[in-house]
Amino acid sequence: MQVRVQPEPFDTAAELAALSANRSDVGAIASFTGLVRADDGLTALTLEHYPGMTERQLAAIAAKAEARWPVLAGTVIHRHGRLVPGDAIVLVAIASPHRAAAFEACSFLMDWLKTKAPFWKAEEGPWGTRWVRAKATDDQAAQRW
Amino acid sequence: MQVRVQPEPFDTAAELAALSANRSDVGAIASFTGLVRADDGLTALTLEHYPGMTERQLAAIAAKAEARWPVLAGTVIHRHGRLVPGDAIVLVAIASPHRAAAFEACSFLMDWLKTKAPFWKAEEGPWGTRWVRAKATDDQAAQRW
Amino acid sequence: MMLYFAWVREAIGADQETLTPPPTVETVADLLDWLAARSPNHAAALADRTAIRVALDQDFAQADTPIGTAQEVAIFPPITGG
Amino acid sequence: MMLYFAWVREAIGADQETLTPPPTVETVADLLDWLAARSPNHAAALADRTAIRVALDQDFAQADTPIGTAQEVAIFPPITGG
Repeated sequence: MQVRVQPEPFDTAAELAALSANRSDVGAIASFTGLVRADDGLTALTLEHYPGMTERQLAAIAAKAEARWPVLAGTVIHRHGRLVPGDAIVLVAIASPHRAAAFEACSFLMDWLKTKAPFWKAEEGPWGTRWVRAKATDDQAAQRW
Repeated sequence: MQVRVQPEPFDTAAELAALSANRSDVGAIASFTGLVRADDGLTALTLEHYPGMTERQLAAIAAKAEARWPVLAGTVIHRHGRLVPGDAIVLVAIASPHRAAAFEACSFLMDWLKTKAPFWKAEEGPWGTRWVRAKATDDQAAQRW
Repeated sequence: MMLYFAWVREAIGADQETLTPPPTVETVADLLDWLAARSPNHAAALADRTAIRVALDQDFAQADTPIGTAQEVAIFPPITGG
Repeated sequence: MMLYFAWVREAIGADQETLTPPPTVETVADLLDWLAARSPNHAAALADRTAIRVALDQDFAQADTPIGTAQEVAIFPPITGG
Protein backbone atom coordinates (compact mmCIF):
# COMPACT_ATOMS: atom_id res chain seq x y z
CA MET A 1 0.00 0.00 0.00
CA GLN A 2 1.19 3.49 -0.77
CA VAL A 3 1.10 6.11 2.00
CA ARG A 4 1.73 9.81 1.45
CA VAL A 5 1.60 12.92 3.64
CA GLN A 6 1.82 16.11 1.64
CA PRO A 7 0.72 19.75 1.45
CA GLU A 8 -0.05 19.49 -2.29
CA PRO A 9 -3.48 18.63 -3.70
CA PHE A 10 -3.88 15.11 -5.06
CA ASP A 11 -5.56 13.80 -8.19
CA THR A 12 -8.24 11.36 -7.03
CA ALA A 13 -8.94 10.19 -10.57
CA ALA A 14 -5.32 9.30 -11.26
CA GLU A 15 -4.94 7.60 -7.87
CA LEU A 16 -8.01 5.41 -8.44
CA ALA A 17 -7.03 4.57 -12.01
CA ALA A 18 -3.55 3.51 -10.86
CA LEU A 19 -5.02 0.87 -8.54
CA SER A 20 -6.38 -1.29 -11.34
CA ALA A 21 -4.15 -0.24 -14.26
CA ASN A 22 -2.60 -3.13 -16.20
CA ARG A 23 -4.04 -5.86 -14.03
CA SER A 24 -7.16 -8.01 -14.17
CA ASP A 25 -7.40 -9.42 -10.65
CA VAL A 26 -9.06 -6.35 -9.10
CA GLY A 27 -12.78 -6.91 -8.67
CA ALA A 28 -13.56 -4.05 -6.32
CA ILE A 29 -12.25 -0.59 -5.53
CA ALA A 30 -13.66 1.24 -2.52
CA SER A 31 -12.61 4.80 -1.92
CA PHE A 32 -13.19 7.56 0.56
CA THR A 33 -12.45 11.24 0.11
CA GLY A 34 -12.74 13.69 3.00
CA LEU A 35 -13.33 17.33 2.07
CA VAL A 36 -13.37 20.68 3.86
CA ARG A 37 -16.96 21.80 4.60
CA ALA A 38 -17.93 25.47 4.98
CA ASP A 39 -19.93 24.76 8.16
CA ASP A 40 -21.05 27.82 10.14
CA GLY A 41 -19.12 30.12 7.85
CA LEU A 42 -15.77 28.31 8.04
CA THR A 43 -13.35 29.95 5.61
CA ALA A 44 -10.23 27.79 6.01
CA LEU A 45 -8.82 24.78 7.80
CA THR A 46 -5.18 24.39 8.74
CA LEU A 47 -3.89 20.90 9.39
CA GLU A 48 -0.85 20.60 11.62
CA HIS A 49 0.83 17.21 11.92
CA TYR A 50 3.76 15.47 13.58
CA PRO A 51 6.23 14.73 10.77
CA GLY A 52 7.79 11.33 11.23
CA MET A 53 5.15 9.96 13.57
CA THR A 54 2.42 10.57 10.97
CA GLU A 55 4.15 8.48 8.31
CA ARG A 56 5.00 5.84 10.91
CA GLN A 57 1.41 5.58 12.17
CA LEU A 58 -0.08 5.54 8.67
CA ALA A 59 2.33 2.77 7.63
CA ALA A 60 1.38 0.77 10.75
CA ILE A 61 -2.34 1.17 10.05
CA ALA A 62 -1.82 0.22 6.41
CA ALA A 63 0.09 -2.91 7.46
CA LYS A 64 -2.76 -3.85 9.81
CA ALA A 65 -5.29 -3.54 7.00
CA GLU A 66 -3.11 -5.62 4.67
CA ALA A 67 -2.79 -8.36 7.29
CA ARG A 68 -6.54 -8.49 7.77
CA TRP A 69 -8.00 -8.18 4.26
CA PRO A 70 -6.89 -9.28 0.80
CA VAL A 71 -5.65 -5.88 -0.37
CA LEU A 72 -4.21 -5.97 -3.90
CA ALA A 73 -3.30 -2.29 -3.97
CA GLY A 74 -4.09 0.74 -1.87
CA THR A 75 -3.40 4.42 -1.49
CA VAL A 76 -3.63 6.63 1.58
CA ILE A 77 -2.95 10.34 1.12
CA HIS A 78 -3.38 12.90 3.88
CA ARG A 79 -2.75 16.57 3.26
CA HIS A 80 -1.46 19.12 5.75
CA GLY A 81 -1.27 22.91 5.66
CA ARG A 82 -4.01 25.43 4.93
CA LEU A 83 -7.06 24.25 2.97
CA VAL A 84 -10.30 25.98 1.95
CA PRO A 85 -13.88 24.64 1.67
CA GLY A 86 -14.22 22.12 -1.14
CA ASP A 87 -10.56 21.05 -0.89
CA ALA A 88 -9.88 17.34 -0.42
CA ILE A 89 -8.08 16.54 2.87
CA VAL A 90 -7.70 12.79 2.75
CA LEU A 91 -8.03 9.92 0.30
CA VAL A 92 -8.18 6.24 1.14
CA ALA A 93 -8.62 3.86 -1.79
CA ILE A 94 -8.44 0.07 -1.66
CA ALA A 95 -8.39 -2.47 -4.47
CA SER A 96 -9.35 -6.04 -3.60
CA PRO A 97 -10.71 -9.09 -5.41
CA HIS A 98 -14.01 -8.69 -3.52
CA ARG A 99 -16.38 -5.94 -2.49
CA ALA A 100 -16.76 -6.64 1.23
CA ALA A 101 -12.99 -6.64 1.75
CA ALA A 102 -12.56 -3.39 -0.19
CA PHE A 103 -15.30 -1.63 1.79
CA GLU A 104 -14.14 -2.91 5.16
CA ALA A 105 -10.45 -2.17 4.65
CA CYS A 106 -11.28 1.34 3.44
CA SER A 107 -13.61 2.04 6.35
CA PHE A 108 -11.13 0.55 8.85
CA LEU A 109 -8.32 2.76 7.52
CA MET A 110 -10.43 5.90 7.83
CA ASP A 111 -11.55 5.05 11.37
CA TRP A 112 -8.01 4.34 12.53
CA LEU A 113 -6.55 7.29 10.75
CA LYS A 114 -9.03 9.51 12.63
CA THR A 115 -7.70 8.32 15.99
CA LYS A 116 -4.08 7.27 15.33
CA ALA A 117 -2.64 9.65 12.74
CA PRO A 118 -1.29 12.75 14.55
CA PHE A 119 -3.12 15.56 12.74
CA TRP A 120 -4.80 18.55 14.33
CA LYS A 121 -7.24 20.90 12.65
CA ALA A 122 -7.58 24.62 13.30
CA GLU A 123 -10.67 26.30 11.84
CA GLU A 124 -10.82 29.88 10.60
CA GLY A 125 -14.16 31.67 10.39
CA PRO A 126 -16.28 34.41 11.96
CA TRP A 127 -14.96 33.19 15.34
CA GLY A 128 -11.33 33.83 14.39
CA THR A 129 -9.17 30.70 14.61
CA ARG A 130 -9.99 27.76 16.87
CA TRP A 131 -8.70 24.22 17.35
CA VAL A 132 -11.18 21.46 16.55
CA ARG A 133 -12.06 19.23 19.51
CA ALA A 134 -11.81 15.46 19.09
CA LYS A 135 -15.08 13.57 18.83
CA ALA A 136 -15.88 10.63 21.09
CA THR A 137 -17.62 9.04 18.10
CA ASP A 138 -14.27 8.75 16.33
CA ASP A 139 -12.87 6.69 19.19
CA GLN A 140 -15.99 4.54 19.16
CA ALA A 141 -15.72 4.04 15.40
CA ALA A 142 -12.13 2.83 15.75
CA GLN A 143 -13.06 0.53 18.66
CA ARG A 144 -15.49 -1.50 16.55
CA TRP A 145 -12.68 -3.12 14.52
CA MET B 1 -29.44 10.74 -6.82
CA GLN B 2 -28.61 9.98 -10.40
CA VAL B 3 -29.21 6.45 -11.71
CA ARG B 4 -28.03 5.21 -15.11
CA VAL B 5 -28.06 1.88 -16.92
CA GLN B 6 -25.92 1.90 -20.03
CA PRO B 7 -23.69 -0.21 -22.29
CA GLU B 8 -21.07 2.57 -22.57
CA PRO B 9 -18.05 2.90 -20.26
CA PHE B 10 -18.26 5.61 -17.62
CA ASP B 11 -15.68 8.11 -16.41
CA THR B 12 -15.25 7.49 -12.68
CA ALA B 13 -13.13 10.60 -12.22
CA ALA B 14 -15.71 12.89 -13.79
CA GLU B 15 -18.54 11.26 -11.84
CA LEU B 16 -16.75 11.71 -8.51
CA ALA B 17 -15.73 15.28 -9.28
CA ALA B 18 -19.33 16.17 -10.17
CA LEU B 19 -20.54 15.17 -6.70
CA SER B 20 -18.70 17.97 -4.92
CA ALA B 21 -18.30 20.53 -7.74
CA ASN B 22 -19.36 24.07 -6.84
CA ARG B 23 -20.51 23.24 -3.33
CA SER B 24 -18.91 23.34 0.10
CA ASP B 25 -21.28 21.22 2.19
CA VAL B 26 -19.84 17.85 1.12
CA GLY B 27 -17.52 16.48 3.79
CA ALA B 28 -17.30 12.89 2.57
CA ILE B 29 -17.46 10.96 -0.67
CA ALA B 30 -17.50 7.18 -0.56
CA SER B 31 -17.35 5.27 -3.80
CA PHE B 32 -17.34 1.72 -5.01
CA THR B 33 -16.30 0.46 -8.42
CA GLY B 34 -16.86 -3.15 -9.47
CA LEU B 35 -14.58 -4.48 -12.20
CA VAL B 36 -14.35 -7.60 -14.33
CA ARG B 37 -11.74 -10.04 -12.97
CA ALA B 38 -9.92 -12.56 -15.18
CA ASP B 39 -10.51 -15.40 -12.68
CA ASP B 40 -9.72 -18.91 -13.95
CA GLY B 41 -9.00 -17.60 -17.44
CA LEU B 42 -12.21 -15.62 -17.90
CA THR B 43 -12.04 -13.69 -21.16
CA ALA B 44 -15.34 -11.79 -21.17
CA LEU B 45 -18.47 -11.15 -19.17
CA THR B 46 -21.84 -10.39 -20.73
CA LEU B 47 -24.42 -8.65 -18.58
CA GLU B 48 -28.04 -9.15 -19.54
CA HIS B 49 -30.65 -7.05 -17.78
CA TYR B 50 -34.40 -6.43 -17.71
CA PRO B 51 -34.90 -2.98 -19.23
CA GLY B 52 -37.55 -1.05 -17.38
CA MET B 53 -37.43 -3.13 -14.21
CA THR B 54 -33.71 -2.37 -13.75
CA GLU B 55 -34.21 1.38 -13.76
CA ARG B 56 -37.27 1.01 -11.56
CA GLN B 57 -35.46 -1.12 -8.96
CA LEU B 58 -32.38 1.10 -8.94
CA ALA B 59 -34.54 4.19 -8.43
CA ALA B 60 -36.36 2.44 -5.56
CA ILE B 61 -33.07 1.43 -3.89
CA ALA B 62 -31.71 4.97 -4.35
CA ALA B 63 -34.84 6.43 -2.74
CA LYS B 64 -34.43 4.07 0.21
CA ALA B 65 -30.85 5.18 0.73
CA GLU B 66 -31.86 8.84 0.53
CA ALA B 67 -34.58 8.33 3.12
CA ARG B 68 -32.15 6.68 5.50
CA TRP B 69 -28.94 8.72 5.23
CA PRO B 70 -28.15 12.40 4.60
CA VAL B 71 -27.19 12.02 0.95
CA LEU B 72 -26.24 15.33 -0.69
CA ALA B 73 -25.56 13.84 -4.10
CA GLY B 74 -25.11 10.37 -5.49
CA THR B 75 -24.50 8.44 -8.67
CA VAL B 76 -25.30 4.83 -9.51
CA ILE B 77 -24.19 3.54 -12.91
CA HIS B 78 -24.52 -0.09 -13.99
CA ARG B 79 -23.32 -1.25 -17.37
CA HIS B 80 -24.77 -4.04 -19.49
CA GLY B 81 -23.50 -5.84 -22.58
CA ARG B 82 -20.14 -7.52 -23.15
CA LEU B 83 -17.20 -6.48 -20.95
CA VAL B 84 -13.61 -7.73 -20.71
CA PRO B 85 -11.29 -8.09 -17.68
CA GLY B 86 -10.36 -4.73 -16.21
CA ASP B 87 -13.57 -3.07 -17.41
CA ALA B 88 -15.69 -1.32 -14.79
CA ILE B 89 -19.18 -2.82 -14.38
CA VAL B 90 -20.75 -0.69 -11.70
CA LEU B 91 -20.14 2.57 -9.89
CA VAL B 92 -21.83 3.74 -6.70
CA ALA B 93 -20.68 7.09 -5.31
CA ILE B 94 -22.26 8.98 -2.42
CA ALA B 95 -21.60 12.50 -1.16
CA SER B 96 -22.67 13.29 2.39
CA PRO B 97 -21.73 15.76 5.11
CA HIS B 98 -20.24 12.91 7.16
CA ARG B 99 -18.10 9.86 6.62
CA ALA B 100 -20.20 7.17 8.32
CA ALA B 101 -23.27 8.11 6.26
CA ALA B 102 -21.31 8.12 3.00
CA PHE B 103 -19.79 4.69 3.69
CA GLU B 104 -23.04 3.14 4.86
CA ALA B 105 -25.20 4.49 2.03
CA CYS B 106 -22.62 3.33 -0.53
CA SER B 107 -22.34 -0.14 0.98
CA PHE B 108 -26.13 -0.44 1.33
CA LEU B 109 -26.63 0.48 -2.33
CA MET B 110 -24.13 -2.13 -3.49
CA ASP B 111 -25.64 -4.87 -1.32
CA TRP B 112 -29.16 -4.14 -2.52
CA LEU B 113 -28.16 -3.74 -6.10
CA LYS B 114 -26.61 -7.23 -5.95
CA THR B 115 -29.94 -8.77 -4.96
CA LYS B 116 -32.61 -6.43 -6.38
CA ALA B 117 -31.33 -5.10 -9.69
CA PRO B 118 -32.22 -7.60 -12.44
CA PHE B 119 -28.84 -8.27 -14.03
CA TRP B 120 -27.41 -11.64 -15.01
CA LYS B 121 -23.81 -12.39 -15.85
CA ALA B 122 -22.59 -14.92 -18.41
CA GLU B 123 -18.87 -15.75 -18.30
CA GLU B 124 -16.76 -16.65 -21.33
CA GLY B 125 -13.55 -18.60 -20.87
CA PRO B 126 -11.91 -21.98 -21.38
CA TRP B 127 -15.26 -23.54 -20.36
CA GLY B 128 -17.13 -21.81 -23.19
CA THR B 129 -19.98 -19.63 -21.92
CA ARG B 130 -21.73 -20.18 -18.59
CA TRP B 131 -24.21 -18.30 -16.46
CA VAL B 132 -22.96 -17.14 -13.07
CA ARG B 133 -24.80 -18.65 -10.10
CA ALA B 134 -26.12 -16.31 -7.42
CA LYS B 135 -24.26 -16.30 -4.11
CA ALA B 136 -26.03 -16.85 -0.80
CA THR B 137 -23.60 -14.33 0.71
CA ASP B 138 -25.16 -11.60 -1.43
CA ASP B 139 -28.59 -12.27 0.07
CA GLN B 140 -27.04 -12.28 3.54
CA ALA B 141 -25.28 -8.99 2.86
CA ALA B 142 -28.55 -7.35 1.83
CA GLN B 143 -30.37 -8.77 4.85
CA ARG B 144 -28.11 -6.99 7.33
CA TRP B 145 -29.58 -3.56 6.50
CA MET C 1 -46.96 -10.96 -21.81
CA MET C 2 -44.35 -13.40 -20.49
CA LEU C 3 -40.68 -12.30 -20.49
CA TYR C 4 -37.75 -14.68 -19.97
CA PHE C 5 -34.16 -13.78 -19.08
CA ALA C 6 -30.72 -15.39 -18.89
CA TRP C 7 -30.72 -19.22 -18.82
CA VAL C 8 -34.51 -19.35 -18.44
CA ARG C 9 -34.71 -17.55 -21.79
CA GLU C 10 -32.18 -19.95 -23.33
CA ALA C 11 -33.86 -23.07 -21.95
CA ILE C 12 -37.31 -22.02 -23.14
CA GLY C 13 -35.88 -20.83 -26.44
CA ALA C 14 -37.75 -17.51 -26.51
CA ASP C 15 -37.33 -14.13 -24.86
CA GLN C 16 -41.05 -13.55 -24.72
CA GLU C 17 -44.42 -15.18 -25.30
CA THR C 18 -47.94 -13.80 -25.37
CA LEU C 19 -50.06 -16.24 -23.40
CA THR C 20 -53.44 -16.18 -21.69
CA PRO C 21 -53.54 -18.55 -18.72
CA PRO C 22 -56.94 -20.04 -17.76
CA PRO C 23 -58.81 -18.55 -14.77
CA THR C 24 -57.68 -21.48 -12.59
CA VAL C 25 -54.18 -19.97 -12.63
CA GLU C 26 -54.38 -17.67 -9.62
CA THR C 27 -50.88 -17.46 -8.13
CA VAL C 28 -47.29 -17.33 -9.33
CA ALA C 29 -46.92 -21.01 -8.37
CA ASP C 30 -50.01 -21.90 -10.44
CA LEU C 31 -48.58 -20.00 -13.38
CA LEU C 32 -45.23 -21.83 -13.20
CA ASP C 33 -47.03 -25.20 -13.04
CA TRP C 34 -49.17 -24.28 -16.03
CA LEU C 35 -46.16 -23.03 -18.03
CA ALA C 36 -44.08 -26.12 -17.21
CA ALA C 37 -46.77 -28.26 -18.85
CA ARG C 38 -46.54 -26.38 -22.16
CA SER C 39 -43.44 -28.10 -23.59
CA PRO C 40 -40.38 -30.13 -22.57
CA ASN C 41 -38.32 -26.93 -22.85
CA HIS C 42 -40.64 -25.10 -20.46
CA ALA C 43 -40.57 -28.08 -18.10
CA ALA C 44 -36.76 -28.19 -18.13
CA ALA C 45 -36.40 -24.43 -17.63
CA LEU C 46 -38.76 -24.46 -14.63
CA ALA C 47 -37.75 -27.82 -13.13
CA ASP C 48 -35.91 -26.35 -10.11
CA ARG C 49 -38.26 -23.80 -8.63
CA THR C 50 -35.67 -22.73 -6.02
CA ALA C 51 -33.66 -21.32 -8.95
CA ILE C 52 -36.59 -19.39 -10.41
CA ARG C 53 -37.56 -15.79 -9.63
CA VAL C 54 -40.69 -14.00 -10.87
CA ALA C 55 -41.62 -10.34 -11.27
CA LEU C 56 -45.18 -9.08 -11.83
CA ASP C 57 -45.27 -5.74 -13.62
CA GLN C 58 -41.59 -5.28 -12.66
CA ASP C 59 -41.98 -5.96 -8.94
CA PHE C 60 -40.62 -9.12 -7.30
CA ALA C 61 -43.30 -11.68 -6.48
CA GLN C 62 -43.40 -14.82 -4.33
CA ALA C 63 -44.84 -18.27 -5.13
CA ASP C 64 -48.12 -17.39 -3.41
CA THR C 65 -48.48 -13.88 -4.87
CA PRO C 66 -51.75 -13.61 -6.85
CA ILE C 67 -51.21 -12.87 -10.55
CA GLY C 68 -54.14 -10.43 -10.38
CA THR C 69 -54.20 -8.05 -13.30
CA ALA C 70 -50.45 -8.14 -13.99
CA GLN C 71 -49.75 -7.35 -17.64
CA GLU C 72 -46.05 -8.21 -17.66
CA VAL C 73 -44.80 -11.41 -16.02
CA ALA C 74 -41.04 -11.94 -16.05
CA ILE C 75 -39.34 -15.23 -15.18
CA PHE C 76 -35.61 -15.38 -14.54
CA PRO C 77 -32.81 -16.88 -12.43
CA PRO C 78 -31.57 -15.31 -9.18
CA ILE C 79 -29.84 -12.03 -9.85
CA THR C 80 -26.06 -11.88 -10.37
CA GLY C 81 -25.35 -8.21 -11.15
CA GLY C 82 -23.20 -5.65 -9.45
CA MET D 1 13.75 16.45 23.26
CA MET D 2 10.18 17.61 24.01
CA LEU D 3 7.86 18.37 21.06
CA TYR D 4 4.57 20.25 21.39
CA PHE D 5 1.74 20.38 18.86
CA ALA D 6 -1.49 22.30 18.18
CA TRP D 7 -2.90 24.21 21.20
CA VAL D 8 -0.36 22.61 23.57
CA ARG D 9 2.35 24.24 21.45
CA GLU D 10 0.50 27.57 21.50
CA ALA D 11 -0.15 27.48 25.24
CA ILE D 12 3.45 26.61 26.10
CA GLY D 13 4.70 29.10 23.54
CA ALA D 14 7.30 26.80 21.98
CA ASP D 15 7.26 23.93 19.51
CA GLN D 16 10.15 22.18 21.22
CA GLU D 17 12.36 22.26 24.27
CA THR D 18 15.48 20.34 25.17
CA LEU D 19 15.05 19.28 28.80
CA THR D 20 16.59 16.70 31.08
CA PRO D 21 14.10 15.56 33.75
CA PRO D 22 15.50 14.36 37.09
CA PRO D 23 15.70 10.58 37.75
CA THR D 24 12.56 10.78 39.92
CA VAL D 25 10.55 11.30 36.71
CA GLU D 26 9.78 7.71 35.77
CA THR D 27 6.44 7.68 33.97
CA VAL D 28 4.53 9.85 31.53
CA ALA D 29 2.39 11.11 34.44
CA ASP D 30 5.53 12.06 36.38
CA LEU D 31 6.84 13.92 33.35
CA LEU D 32 3.64 15.92 32.93
CA ASP D 33 3.67 16.87 36.64
CA TRP D 34 7.29 17.93 36.40
CA LEU D 35 6.66 19.96 33.19
CA ALA D 36 3.55 21.66 34.65
CA ALA D 37 5.71 23.05 37.45
CA ARG D 38 8.13 24.75 35.05
CA SER D 39 6.04 27.86 34.26
CA PRO D 40 2.48 29.23 34.35
CA ASN D 41 2.27 28.54 30.59
CA HIS D 42 3.24 24.91 31.07
CA ALA D 43 0.77 24.61 33.94
CA ALA D 44 -2.05 26.06 31.84
CA ALA D 45 -1.26 23.87 28.83
CA LEU D 46 -1.26 20.71 30.92
CA ALA D 47 -4.05 21.62 33.37
CA ASP D 48 -6.62 19.18 31.90
CA ARG D 49 -4.82 15.87 31.62
CA THR D 50 -7.84 14.22 29.94
CA ALA D 51 -7.14 16.51 26.95
CA ILE D 52 -3.45 15.60 26.75
CA ARG D 53 -1.90 12.80 24.70
CA VAL D 54 1.74 11.74 24.76
CA ALA D 55 3.97 9.84 22.33
CA LEU D 56 7.35 8.35 23.26
CA ASP D 57 9.65 8.01 20.25
CA GLN D 58 6.56 8.35 18.02
CA ASP D 59 4.47 5.66 19.71
CA PHE D 60 1.40 6.48 21.80
CA ALA D 61 1.97 6.18 25.53
CA GLN D 62 -0.32 6.08 28.57
CA ALA D 63 -0.02 7.95 31.89
CA ASP D 64 1.71 4.98 33.52
CA THR D 65 4.07 4.19 30.62
CA PRO D 66 7.72 4.42 31.78
CA ILE D 67 9.72 7.11 29.98
CA GLY D 68 12.63 4.69 29.78
CA THR D 69 15.21 5.74 27.23
CA ALA D 70 12.83 7.66 24.99
CA GLN D 71 14.70 10.37 23.07
CA GLU D 72 11.67 12.15 21.63
CA VAL D 73 8.67 12.94 23.83
CA ALA D 74 5.72 14.60 22.08
CA ILE D 75 2.79 16.21 23.90
CA PHE D 76 -0.37 17.15 22.03
CA PRO D 77 -4.18 17.27 22.15
CA PRO D 78 -6.39 14.37 21.02
CA ILE D 79 -6.11 13.84 17.28
CA THR D 80 -8.54 15.54 14.87
CA GLY D 81 -7.32 14.54 11.42
CA GLY D 82 -9.00 12.70 8.57
